[in-house]
Amino acid sequence: MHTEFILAAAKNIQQCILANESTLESLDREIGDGDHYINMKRGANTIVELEAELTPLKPDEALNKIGMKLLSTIGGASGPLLASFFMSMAKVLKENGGDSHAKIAAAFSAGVQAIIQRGKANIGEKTMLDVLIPVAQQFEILATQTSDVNLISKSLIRTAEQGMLSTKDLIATKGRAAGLGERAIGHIDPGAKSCQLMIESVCKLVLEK
Amino acid sequence: MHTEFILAAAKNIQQCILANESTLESLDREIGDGDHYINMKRGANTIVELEAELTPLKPDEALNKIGMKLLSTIGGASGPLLASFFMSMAKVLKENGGDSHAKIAAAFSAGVQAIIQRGKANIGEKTMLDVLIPVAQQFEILATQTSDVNLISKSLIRTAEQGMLSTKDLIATKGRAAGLGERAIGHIDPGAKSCQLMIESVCKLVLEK
Amino acid sequence: MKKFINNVDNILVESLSGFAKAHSDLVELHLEPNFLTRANKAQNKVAIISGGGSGHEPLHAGYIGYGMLDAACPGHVFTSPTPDQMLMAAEAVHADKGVLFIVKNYAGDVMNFEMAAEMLPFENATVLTSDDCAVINSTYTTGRRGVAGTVIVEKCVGSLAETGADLKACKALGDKVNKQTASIGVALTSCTVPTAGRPTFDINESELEIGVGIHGEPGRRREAMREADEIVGDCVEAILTDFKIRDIHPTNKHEALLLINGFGATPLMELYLIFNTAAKLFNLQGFEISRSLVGNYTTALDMAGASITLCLLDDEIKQHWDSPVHTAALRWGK
Amino acid sequence: MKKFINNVDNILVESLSGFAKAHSDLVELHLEPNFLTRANKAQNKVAIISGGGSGHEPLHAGYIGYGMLDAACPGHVFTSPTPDQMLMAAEAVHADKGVLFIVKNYAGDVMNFEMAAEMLPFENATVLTSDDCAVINSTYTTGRRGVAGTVIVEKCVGSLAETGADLKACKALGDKVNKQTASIGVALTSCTVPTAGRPTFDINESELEIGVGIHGEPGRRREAMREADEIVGDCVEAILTDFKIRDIHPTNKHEALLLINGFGATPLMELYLIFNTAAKLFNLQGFEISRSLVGNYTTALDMAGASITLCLLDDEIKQHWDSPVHTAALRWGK
Ligand SMILES: Nc1ncnc2c1ncn2[C@@H]1O[C@H](COP(=O)(O)OP(=O)(O)O)[C@@H](O)[C@H]1O
Ligand SMILES: Nc1ncnc2c1ncn2[C@@H]1O[C@H](COP(=O)(O)OP(=O)(O)O)[C@@H](O)[C@H]1O
Ligand SMILES: [Mg+2]
Ligand SMILES: [Mg+2]
Ligand SMILES: [Mg+2]
Ligand SMILES: [Mg+2]
Repeated sequence: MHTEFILAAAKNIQQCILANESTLESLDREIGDGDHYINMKRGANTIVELEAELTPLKPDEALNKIGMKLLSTIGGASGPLLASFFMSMAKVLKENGGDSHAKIAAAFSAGVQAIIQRGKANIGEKTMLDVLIPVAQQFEILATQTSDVNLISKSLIRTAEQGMLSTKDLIATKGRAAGLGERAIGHIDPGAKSCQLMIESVCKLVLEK
Repeated sequence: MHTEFILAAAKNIQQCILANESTLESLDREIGDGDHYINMKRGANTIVELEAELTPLKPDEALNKIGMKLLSTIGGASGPLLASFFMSMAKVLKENGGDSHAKIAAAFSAGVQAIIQRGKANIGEKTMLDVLIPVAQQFEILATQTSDVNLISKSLIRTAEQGMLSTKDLIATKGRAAGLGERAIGHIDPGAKSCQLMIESVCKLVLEK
Repeated sequence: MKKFINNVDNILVESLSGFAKAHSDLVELHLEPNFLTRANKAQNKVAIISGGGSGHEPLHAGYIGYGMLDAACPGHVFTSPTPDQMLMAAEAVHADKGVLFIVKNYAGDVMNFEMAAEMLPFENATVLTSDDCAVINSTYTTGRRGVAGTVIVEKCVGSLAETGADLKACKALGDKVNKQTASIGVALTSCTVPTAGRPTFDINESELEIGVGIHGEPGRRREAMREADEIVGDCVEAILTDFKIRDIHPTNKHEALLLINGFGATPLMELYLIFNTAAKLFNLQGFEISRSLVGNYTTALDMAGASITLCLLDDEIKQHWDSPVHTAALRWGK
Repeated sequence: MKKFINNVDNILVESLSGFAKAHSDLVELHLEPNFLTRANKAQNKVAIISGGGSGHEPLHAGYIGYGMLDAACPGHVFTSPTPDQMLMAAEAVHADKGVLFIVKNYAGDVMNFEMAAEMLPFENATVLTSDDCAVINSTYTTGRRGVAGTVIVEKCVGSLAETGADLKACKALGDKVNKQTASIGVALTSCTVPTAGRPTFDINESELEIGVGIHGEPGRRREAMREADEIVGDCVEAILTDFKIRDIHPTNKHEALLLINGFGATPLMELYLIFNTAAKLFNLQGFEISRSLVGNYTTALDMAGASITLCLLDDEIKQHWDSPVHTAALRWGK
């Protein structure tokens, strides 16, 4: 992984978040408090504005800086979770390096583990983890089986999408929607949706190359 | 004038106010504060409920009691004005008696004078006086010229209607609508409308006999 | 109309009962005729009584207590109270130094209080508040309306009365504070009178009403909705023009009290934003905003909107504004 | 959406600036990161810090001052603040007796405060408030939300801290007050988040939402609009049931504080009417409502609606509720 790629991914993510304003906004209005889009937008904009500062950094340093910046920018539930993701991913990359798909997948998994720890949630609770956990698992498996990045990317896009869609039928047991009981059924979790969009953005960037 | 007639008139007025709910309400919403209907309704209901107490009284006593009751029931601008009307009318009736149209007309005029004094307004200021002053004048004139109560009644109904309609093109210089300047033009004054309705009710009662 | 009510005819008494229950240390409620007095009758002072239509809460009952009112007479929603209420209230609270009525300048309030004053068997005087500069006092009006500035008048007069000052002095201070005060209101939505069951006026998403009255009376003009700074700028200008028209010329660095009053449905967040801009603009005009009050103090039921009030201070007014007050809605010192 | 704003991105800073200007005797505003502290730093006491998303004004900045908070960290509208705000606020106000965070139980608030607590270089503890009994604490939830009861926790803990009590004692009192408190809210209209520009939820003229959250989160159920007494009756029952479920059994004649909190667009008149009914119903259930608070204390922007909070009193809580407090939104004694 190169810092250049991280920067390009950040821009893609930003575009994708902006393009999905009404989707993200409605989802959080339906079963949350309506601020998820603006939180994600604030985060994405801040990272893209950081380009000059990030450019000279090593990938792990850049990811750590991104995590720290998100921590003081997003707020809400998604802020500390995404920040934890990037800071933990950075830590593992720093320790093990990121010169293979397997190492990147391991770092990604470490990031997801950090979210699990911080939020004390797991799969099936109608959160972003319903996207992130399956994607992390699939990524680790594929990374040992193939070196075809296109195949990996396409597969992760599908996994993310399935995870996101799976939240629709769930009762929430973590996050703001947990207060809703049965009424949350039928609605996709906003954080799951934004994570799916971010994963898709990054994977598409890989595919475009 | 008999107390029986006063009681019948009160009932007619009550019915007429209730039947004109939306008119009175809209007029006061347009250039006032929207409570004129409910004020008039409260007043009318209270007087009708007073029937048993009023029945044994002499006409002037009944009117005085009605005035006093209205004073503590209606509130707003119309309360003290209508109360003053009835109390002054009662006073003159008591002094001069009410056994001729001329005497009743004089008492009515005294009532209107009391409104003028209390409210410091006069004709042309877009208030109930635009109905009451012409009606009082016409009543006094007709009472000396004819003893045909039907003719008097019909004429007063017309005068009241003209007075009420005349308020439409006026700028208000008294009452709540005085704050509106030009914006009051095009709207009939609610107090003028309710006075016109009351006069019509009473006159129709005379005509029905 | 969606409101927390049982029966539109009982809303006032049920609400007053709740108020009296919640503040039983401060007030006592009397029914038929309706009025509220201090829980403990004050002695040796001019009795200060106010009142008016309901729907402007906390005005006036919320200002009963040490340093402010002795009694308040609530009328029906937006309808002035009747003279019997004032008479009974005066009877209950007067303490041989006379009664001062503080009355907002509306035909109905003026006449009902006037009739009470005429019937009252003891010394009394009346301060008419008329701070609303939306209504320009030209030949064609009965004069300006009393709005949020009334709170400042009640606070200052109440403070002076507490010192044992006589009726004349209390009236004089009230008249002075009223003269030195100007207000203007802006509505974003209409209020809904419970008995009417529908909004008093129609206003759409892109309009605002400048100069609106606290009963939802239409104001100076209907305008296109604009950003807060522009709206506040127009209000500030209206207030300054009003002082000029009335030949009141504040000195440079004149101290002033700035009151941002919410009409009922406007969040505090917006009221403080308005305060921020208004204070800035008045500063630029050479005023020193040394006192402030931000919140819902003279409301119009559920109307969204706010009014801006500027009161020019001098040492006397400042002293009486700062002095202790202990009421349901205004409380400091002591 | 019609609001008094200039630019949705500046609303928070402009409003905070107005707040700080209007209450310069009480608070000091710090920007980037945003937090507010007492104007005069307190010594020899546990520093009490709260915070949360904005839009609930006067919560929390309105409770900074003697007898309550030392600092508040406002997030964006309905978005929890970030750890750097809490760290800087703690740095500014801690006085060597540790820091107590008072945090409403929402995933976002909890995690952001938790990260701040982990990074904080000095002793600290956290009280999580979770008084909202709309969310039944069953296996499928992260727990109840913190709503208007937070004000009672902040008041009592703030009072205790002022006596020089240590961090452990302050946390213990906070936890106790929270445990003895239950709230439930009802919405008649939705709020509108400025950045969203449209109502968070749709609700029609004949519906109400029972158990709504202070961010406009949907509640227990959507119901047909009914008369106030019935709505209040359901709320009172929900609160009593909640105490039972949590195995809290008030004694007969148990003293209690009843808080009727407006969500922002509901007139005081209606809040007092609700108080009247709620007090009556709690009395019938054997409670003695000996303390009360009625007004907009924990709002949800411009939502019409209200919440009912009952806090069971004991001598300790009573003492700390009654003790002097001197903040922008709550002030008595002293
Ligand atoms: N404990 C948790 N673990 C994982 N994800 C969570 C948790 N709590 C909330 N989330 C995620 O955060 C999203 C909401 O983010 P956002 O709207 O930005 O914050 P908030 O809920 O504070 O308004 C939810 O849709 C959910 O995916
Ligand atoms: N000074 C006055 N002299 C005569 N009539 C007046 C005066 N002021 C107001 N009115 C009448 O009172 C009517 C309004 O009555 P109402 O709505 O019951 O009271 P309020 O204006 O106090 O709400 C006006 O339409 C007008 O006809
Ligand atoms: Mg959210
Ligand atoms: Mg009217
Ligand atoms: Mg009226
Ligand atoms: Mg949020």
